[in-house]
Amino acid sequence: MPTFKLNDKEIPFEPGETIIRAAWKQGIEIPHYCWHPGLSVAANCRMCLVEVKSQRPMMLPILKWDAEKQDYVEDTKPKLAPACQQAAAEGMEVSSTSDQVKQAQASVQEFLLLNHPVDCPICDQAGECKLQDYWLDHQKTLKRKQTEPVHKVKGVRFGPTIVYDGERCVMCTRCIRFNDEIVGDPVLDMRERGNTNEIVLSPGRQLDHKYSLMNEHVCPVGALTSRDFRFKARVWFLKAQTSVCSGCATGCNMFVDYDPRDQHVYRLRPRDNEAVNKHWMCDDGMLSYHRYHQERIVTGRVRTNGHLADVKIDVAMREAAALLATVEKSKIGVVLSAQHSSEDNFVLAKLAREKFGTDKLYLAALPGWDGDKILRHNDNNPNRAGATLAAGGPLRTVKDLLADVASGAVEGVIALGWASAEDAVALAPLSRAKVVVSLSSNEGALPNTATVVLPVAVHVEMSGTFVNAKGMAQPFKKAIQAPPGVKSAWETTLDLARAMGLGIDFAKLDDVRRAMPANTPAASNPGAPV
Amino acid sequence: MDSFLLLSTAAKIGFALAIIFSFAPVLIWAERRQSAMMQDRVGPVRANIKLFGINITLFGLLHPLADALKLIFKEDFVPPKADKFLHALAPIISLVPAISVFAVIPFGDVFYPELWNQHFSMDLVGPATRGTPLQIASLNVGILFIFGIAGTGVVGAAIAGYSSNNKYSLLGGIRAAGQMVSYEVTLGMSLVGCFMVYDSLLLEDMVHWQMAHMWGVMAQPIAFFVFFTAAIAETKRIPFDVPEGESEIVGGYFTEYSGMKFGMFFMGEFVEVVTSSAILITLFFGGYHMPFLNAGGWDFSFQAFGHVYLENAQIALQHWGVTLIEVVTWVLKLSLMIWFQLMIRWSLPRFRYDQIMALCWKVLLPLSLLNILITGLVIIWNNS
Amino acid sequence: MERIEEELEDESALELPTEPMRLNMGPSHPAMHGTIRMVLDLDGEIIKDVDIQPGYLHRGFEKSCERGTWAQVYPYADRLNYVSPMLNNVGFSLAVEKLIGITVPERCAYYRVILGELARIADHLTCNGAGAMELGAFTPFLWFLKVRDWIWDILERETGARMTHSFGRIGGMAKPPTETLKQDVLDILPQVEKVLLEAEGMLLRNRIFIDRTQGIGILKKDLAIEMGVTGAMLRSTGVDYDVRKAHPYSLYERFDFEVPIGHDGDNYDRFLVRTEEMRQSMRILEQAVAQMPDDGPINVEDVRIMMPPKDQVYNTIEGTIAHFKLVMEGLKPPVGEVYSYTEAGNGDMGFYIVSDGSGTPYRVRCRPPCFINLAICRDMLLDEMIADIVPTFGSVNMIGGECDR
Amino acid sequence: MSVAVLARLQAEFGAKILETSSFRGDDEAIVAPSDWAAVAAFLRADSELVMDHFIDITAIDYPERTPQLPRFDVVLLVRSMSKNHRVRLKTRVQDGEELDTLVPVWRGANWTEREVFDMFGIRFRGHPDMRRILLYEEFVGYPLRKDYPIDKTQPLIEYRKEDNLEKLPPFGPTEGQPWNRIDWQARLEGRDMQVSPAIAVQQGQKHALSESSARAEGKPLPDEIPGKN
Amino acid sequence: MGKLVNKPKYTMMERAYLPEIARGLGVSMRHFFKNTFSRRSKSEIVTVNYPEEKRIYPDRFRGVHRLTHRDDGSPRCVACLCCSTACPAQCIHIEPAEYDTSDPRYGYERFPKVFVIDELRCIFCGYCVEACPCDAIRMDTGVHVPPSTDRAHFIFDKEVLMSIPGADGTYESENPRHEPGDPSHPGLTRNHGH
Amino acid sequence: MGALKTVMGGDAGFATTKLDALLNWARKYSLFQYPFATACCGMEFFAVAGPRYDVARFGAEAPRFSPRQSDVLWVVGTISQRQAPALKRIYEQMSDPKWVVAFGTCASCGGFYDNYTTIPGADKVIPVDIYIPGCPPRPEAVLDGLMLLMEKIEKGGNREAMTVPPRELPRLAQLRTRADTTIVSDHIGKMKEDK
Repeated sequence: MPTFKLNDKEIPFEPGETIIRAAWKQGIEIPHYCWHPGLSVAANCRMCLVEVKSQRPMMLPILKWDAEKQDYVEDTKPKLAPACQQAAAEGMEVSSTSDQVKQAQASVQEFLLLNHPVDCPICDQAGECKLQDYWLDHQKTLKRKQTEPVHKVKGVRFGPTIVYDGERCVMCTRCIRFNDEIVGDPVLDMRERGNTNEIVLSPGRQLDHKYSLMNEHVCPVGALTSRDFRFKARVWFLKAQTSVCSGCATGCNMFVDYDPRDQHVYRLRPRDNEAVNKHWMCDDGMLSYHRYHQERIVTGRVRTNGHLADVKIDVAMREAAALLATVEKSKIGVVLSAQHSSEDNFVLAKLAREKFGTDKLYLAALPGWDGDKILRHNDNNPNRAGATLAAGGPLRTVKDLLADVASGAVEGVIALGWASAEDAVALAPLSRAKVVVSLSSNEGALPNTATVVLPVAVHVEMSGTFVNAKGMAQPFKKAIQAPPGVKSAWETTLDLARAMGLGIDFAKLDDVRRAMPANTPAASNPGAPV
Repeated sequence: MDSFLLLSTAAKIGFALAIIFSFAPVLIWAERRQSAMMQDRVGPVRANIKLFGINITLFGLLHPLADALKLIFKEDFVPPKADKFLHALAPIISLVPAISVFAVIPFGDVFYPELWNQHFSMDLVGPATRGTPLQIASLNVGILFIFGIAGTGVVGAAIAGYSSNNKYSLLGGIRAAGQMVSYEVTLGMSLVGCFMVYDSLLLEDMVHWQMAHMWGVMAQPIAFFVFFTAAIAETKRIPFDVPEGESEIVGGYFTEYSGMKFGMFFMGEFVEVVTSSAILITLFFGGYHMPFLNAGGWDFSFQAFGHVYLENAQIALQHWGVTLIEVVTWVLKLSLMIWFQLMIRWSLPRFRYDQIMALCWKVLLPLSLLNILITGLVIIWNNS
Repeated sequence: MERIEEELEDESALELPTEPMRLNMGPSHPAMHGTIRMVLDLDGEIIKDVDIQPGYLHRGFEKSCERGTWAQVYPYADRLNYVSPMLNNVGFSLAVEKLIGITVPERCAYYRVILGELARIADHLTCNGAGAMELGAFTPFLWFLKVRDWIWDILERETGARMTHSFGRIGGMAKPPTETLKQDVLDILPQVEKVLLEAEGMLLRNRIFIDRTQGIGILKKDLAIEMGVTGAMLRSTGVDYDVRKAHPYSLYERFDFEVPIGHDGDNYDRFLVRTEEMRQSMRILEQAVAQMPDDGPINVEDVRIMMPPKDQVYNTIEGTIAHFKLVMEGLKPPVGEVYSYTEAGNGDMGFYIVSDGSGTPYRVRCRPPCFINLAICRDMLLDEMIADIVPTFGSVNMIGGECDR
Repeated sequence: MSVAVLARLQAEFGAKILETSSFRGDDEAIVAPSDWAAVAAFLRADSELVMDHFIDITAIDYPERTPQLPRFDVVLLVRSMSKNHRVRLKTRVQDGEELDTLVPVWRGANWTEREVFDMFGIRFRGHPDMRRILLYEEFVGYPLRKDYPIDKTQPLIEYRKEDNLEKLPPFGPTEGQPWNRIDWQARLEGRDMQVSPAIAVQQGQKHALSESSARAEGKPLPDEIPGKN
Repeated sequence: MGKLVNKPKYTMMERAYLPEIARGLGVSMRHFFKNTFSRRSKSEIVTVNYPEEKRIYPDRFRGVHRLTHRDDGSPRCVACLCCSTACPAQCIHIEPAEYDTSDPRYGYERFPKVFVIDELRCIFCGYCVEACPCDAIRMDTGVHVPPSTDRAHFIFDKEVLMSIPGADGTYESENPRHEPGDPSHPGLTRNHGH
Repeated sequence: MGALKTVMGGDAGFATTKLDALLNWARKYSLFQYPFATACCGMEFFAVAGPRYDVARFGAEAPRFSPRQSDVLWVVGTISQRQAPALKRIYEQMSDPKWVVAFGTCASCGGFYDNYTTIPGADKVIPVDIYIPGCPPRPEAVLDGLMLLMEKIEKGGNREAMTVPPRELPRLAQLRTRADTTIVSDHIGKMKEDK
């Protein structure tokens, strides 16, 4: 592979790659605003200027301030090149830290801050703002300009999710390019020039496509902010955990940003993975975190006199075990969930097959949504493949279960998850079963029809694996603590088995993973470092 | 027993107790206020009672009252492994003797109630005139009684230290016993010179001698210093407070005492200050003697270089007036002496235990012996 | 004066064999400053063995420093030697400045000297006063407290708090000197001198005091050096070592002052050395007040180190960014480790700081002078009497916050 | 300042002095644990160095650099009273490895070595009195190790059981967590990550979260997995 | 070489106890008489008869916190959480929230829905004041936090903090920013929606 | 007191009430203190006892280093886990009636020493009557606390909580500073006549 030298370090590159991309691949960051690895090159921020050392550099005449003479003197300086546009060449010597470059970076940064409002206290970007970072790295001076900054529009609602602040904008056009190139919906554009330059919506449009929240993340500064995340938390308090989106079968890689103090997830962000989602995520996926905190089931529930009453978890557990004991084991139907991790499903399936001796396994899944060609998969269940894989055989549907219940073949049901394609009305026949034990994290049709409900953790509260539609097993890690007393579904299953006097011994997650079929990918693919 | 004796004795006892029990709290107040003044601060002033809408603070005099009231009702704690009987006995032993010493201290000359509004002269005292010495008991062993009784105070401290079942208390008790026994000897020896000069063991005779000649402090300066030092040591106050030694052995022998028992120790200490001051002024500062005052009234004439000056400067006073002046003089002297003791207490650091003993046996005792020798020589010289 | 027991030496054979008494002093004992426990083996009142146990005020200083920013160390540093917090402030500032490689403007250095020396006077006043108090002389102690309060008044006017100032900053001070500072300092000095004289009049030549302190708790010179003793304790043995002279920092080379040293290293010497140090501090103060420029910058003008001026924060984005960077992430010194040492109230107070280049200290080790001074206390106490613990321990000036950290 | 301490040491011990540096004027030499006592004794005894003034012994914990390097740095600081120079001697020891005591060289090392033992659990061979010094005997663990959680208390006596003794609402029991800027346990388990790129970098998470990390994760599985939809 | 301290020789004067004791007594007696018998102005008594007499705390004194007001009486604070970040004692708890949709500041600024300081936990280091980029929190009240009998009494919420004026009796701050209608704050006067 | 109450005619008896009032008055002005001084606050505790603030004015100057004789336990400074048993023991050794004042932040709630070795507040181990905030509290605050304790004693009841709503506290503080009090300056200030 050919190489070039960046700051005396050999950088390999593929022919045709730009300097900045080759450096980025090596984990070296050349300061930039407008360049984005997933977008086309605009080269308008001029932050990435580097000095390309060649035998005969192009020298530009300049006037330089001479402190001794107290006057400007004529001088020359080499012309700098934007690293985002300059293709790398074999043997090229590039410097991003020479005096000339430093001066250029400082000047660009100062220009970008000329009209910036004093908004850090009220700006959500503070803490992860490139303007702040680069100021510290490259400018380091206080303001020289004495005059009033130019004012522009503030707080413009671009759509249901995004608000635009013209004063904070550095006109990098990343958002415009993102909408054009990735989404294919040219809803944003730029108007005017110079000081009055601003981002505008296409006439009559709103920023309302399915990837609008990505605009916040492509924006390097605080110009585009999310209405969902707005004013809720400060990013320097948040910790991140690598995880996988549970929104659909694509399995976008993401970060879970949570506050460790209150164990609350505040947002989900895309995590770069060229093989799955590149740099992007859809709105629905990013907003799916609301489910972690809303409509949660945190207590046990037992149906008495027709309605579900909250009880302590261990009470519900005992009740469930007692009720299940009244049912002939072979007549217990077990519903796996396409929303739950492979481990959850595996343990439940193992319980059914080995301890109940039943093969009445069903799969509950959401009915699917409107997918597209970008990221969204038609199947909005994250782990249909994994659940099937973990069950070790084909699974029947909930409809089949209803039929079995009606026929009396199934008298007891253990159902995992809240999601099913059927609504409450459709599930009503389920109540004819003697006992329906639901292991569910959230409210839903399935737990509502149950005799006993046992709460379980959502996927950010545990470590596990999702297998996406492409068959990639992607592990995710625990981010926040589950509500007190609530355990993950596989642990709850074990507890239930124990309460029924059936022993399945798994002490920790690794045991489960080891016990999973050897060709089940999760065990062989513990998460690569991020 | 005749009623006069009964009545007068009762009155005198009343007076003495009044002095003690008013002085002790006042002394506590004085100590606190006086130390405050020395230390550039104000001291306790805020205790007040609201009477008829007026806040009465009495310059903080109510604080000791509050202390006493509080201590009476404070929980009385006896350490579980302590000797209960001795534990309870100790504070009594240390307080009562200190009070009873007062029995022999004269606070005025003989008072004749029948002559109370006359100009007094010895001629008037007929055989029928009943007089009463202003002194509860005129014991013929006088000063020895003081030594005997006051010495039992040590037992209190020692018992307290022993019975508390606490190592600090034990150390304090041992220190107290050692120190007080040693200083008892010095105390006695220092006074031998006085006996020789005064030629009596009766305290009233001593006062009379001083009235006739000169104050003991001039006749026996060495004895005074030794006695004064020893008296402070006897009261266990700074610089001799090693038995309590707050910064070393916490509270010394009364570490384990609380409530009123502690209050009795606390009080006993101040009573001892009062009694030791009373003895001091009796022995060395002419007791109730006021210069230029005799039984008939003021007499400012004095003799020097063979001449008598101010021969006619005499003011006759009635008997009650003279007696009153004597008693007031005595109280004033007592106060001054106490004040001086307090000054010392707040100005000096404390000795170490062995230094105290060394001071006693190596300095004070030889000094008092020396004093006896000198006194003897002087007396022989005078007599010859 | 010898002890009685020594006289009895010849007759000791006559005495019955006795078991030594074991006595626990502390941690809550009036002479133990609340934080030391001594287990004494006593023969009568003679100390035969002593096990000194510190740690009752261990507050996790070093661990706590590892969880905040560099600036958040100051409140903890304040509470190390809480008798002279300003000296800790200065010491820590100098350490981080050494790590970064900056020096503060001259005016700031003078300001630090003035506040630091005031703190030193307050420190020694407290130590000597408490020492006298523990010997029973209560009155001089209260006079010292009176003057100390006036010194604290000055410090409060300058810093906003009486004793835990949190006033030092990396690269300067939190606020510039007030206009009245110089006059305040000049006003206080005669008062200090007056009280010193009065206390000396009461104590120094008083035989009781002399007996209690001279020849007690003697510290040998060589042993002291080997044990790492510093400060007034080391100087009392006759060693001429003062960080301010030996390794001048913060403009101390500009002042004309002397290092008081003692004769024998006993308690009396330590009392005298501290008294004399106060006098020298007053000399330094007079010179510093005279030399300190009235205007000029107080802080280094590097916004990566010092917070920008408030009007810049309120009005310009650059100021706000600088402010936010310092608040969110804190100051980031370069990777490395330095040991920086200053003369604090009790001696050579060193900060050994390790930076991994982040805004959080990797390790902050405080070399506590009185912890090391206390280690030698056992040698000073053996074969003394119980009562001698008080002046000896008092003159070591063990400060719990610094000793146990 | 007449003698260059490091040069003198290198002249005497040669390759036994593993590294030297003089960052900001602080002379530092690193030796192997086996040479620790010998070099220290030389510092004290040598007529040109005469490091007679003991200053300090302490340690630093670097859990992340294992196993490339031993976990702990033990640091000795000494000074010469007559020559007025200082040196910092360092050695690196593994967890559980014993180090020779320096008490015979400087008696002052007694308490400081005890403190190092107390705080880091590094034992000193030949130390006369290797007890805990600042903490109590009942304490389990060594608090200044990075993996000891700062708020893990080990009370000697039971707390009272009454209301309102905990932090009052809205202050939760975990208040203070974010300020604990580096959660060392999490970091050693590889999961302490800050959202803010700048803060992440300052915590040593180099580029962990910035958009420039393009590590692919998860790989497509073979098609012949049974049961695949 | 250092200066050898002047250690007194053990002379007869010291040996005899009395002269030096007398001198010491003299010093304390001087204090006693001066303080007891001279007028207050001449005496050396320095006691402040608190609470009847008080000393004014210096300007820089760090007392109980307060939250400054805007012209309309709302808190100056924008809940940027700098103070709680800088607080070494973690005694500040803030829950930011958005203004009501009808408020002109809606969508642009946040405000502290909950702003609580645990004054018992506070160590009065002043870092919060220093960290505030809006001059919203101050400690210049010139009042110390009064003691109380219950820990709950020290939880000062927003209303309490806003009710305390500064030492000058006002609630204003020096920060010129974020006032609607202010020239430096024109964003809100534009035609926009959130 | 229980026995006395029965003797004097029950809880509501006139004599009892008067006696209680008198006793409370006495206790209020005779607070012997046990200073459990461990840390920085000890310096400020000295200052309170010192001439400037002179806690003796309230009759509370007598420090008794024997817990048996003291009425108020001042917990002055940080209480470490190692120290806690000693504190508890001392409290138990004190004889009734007794009160506890937590002096400063550390003693009240642990303050910013929120770590492996400190107790978050003395009240984790012993009951506390008065909390004095401040790190360390100003002497004025300490005197306020002392007066509060005296008020509490006067109102009777050993452990009864006084309910002062927090929102009144700053107002209270304001009043105390500004209403009918004299503003004095210290000695140095007198000479300078500037403040």
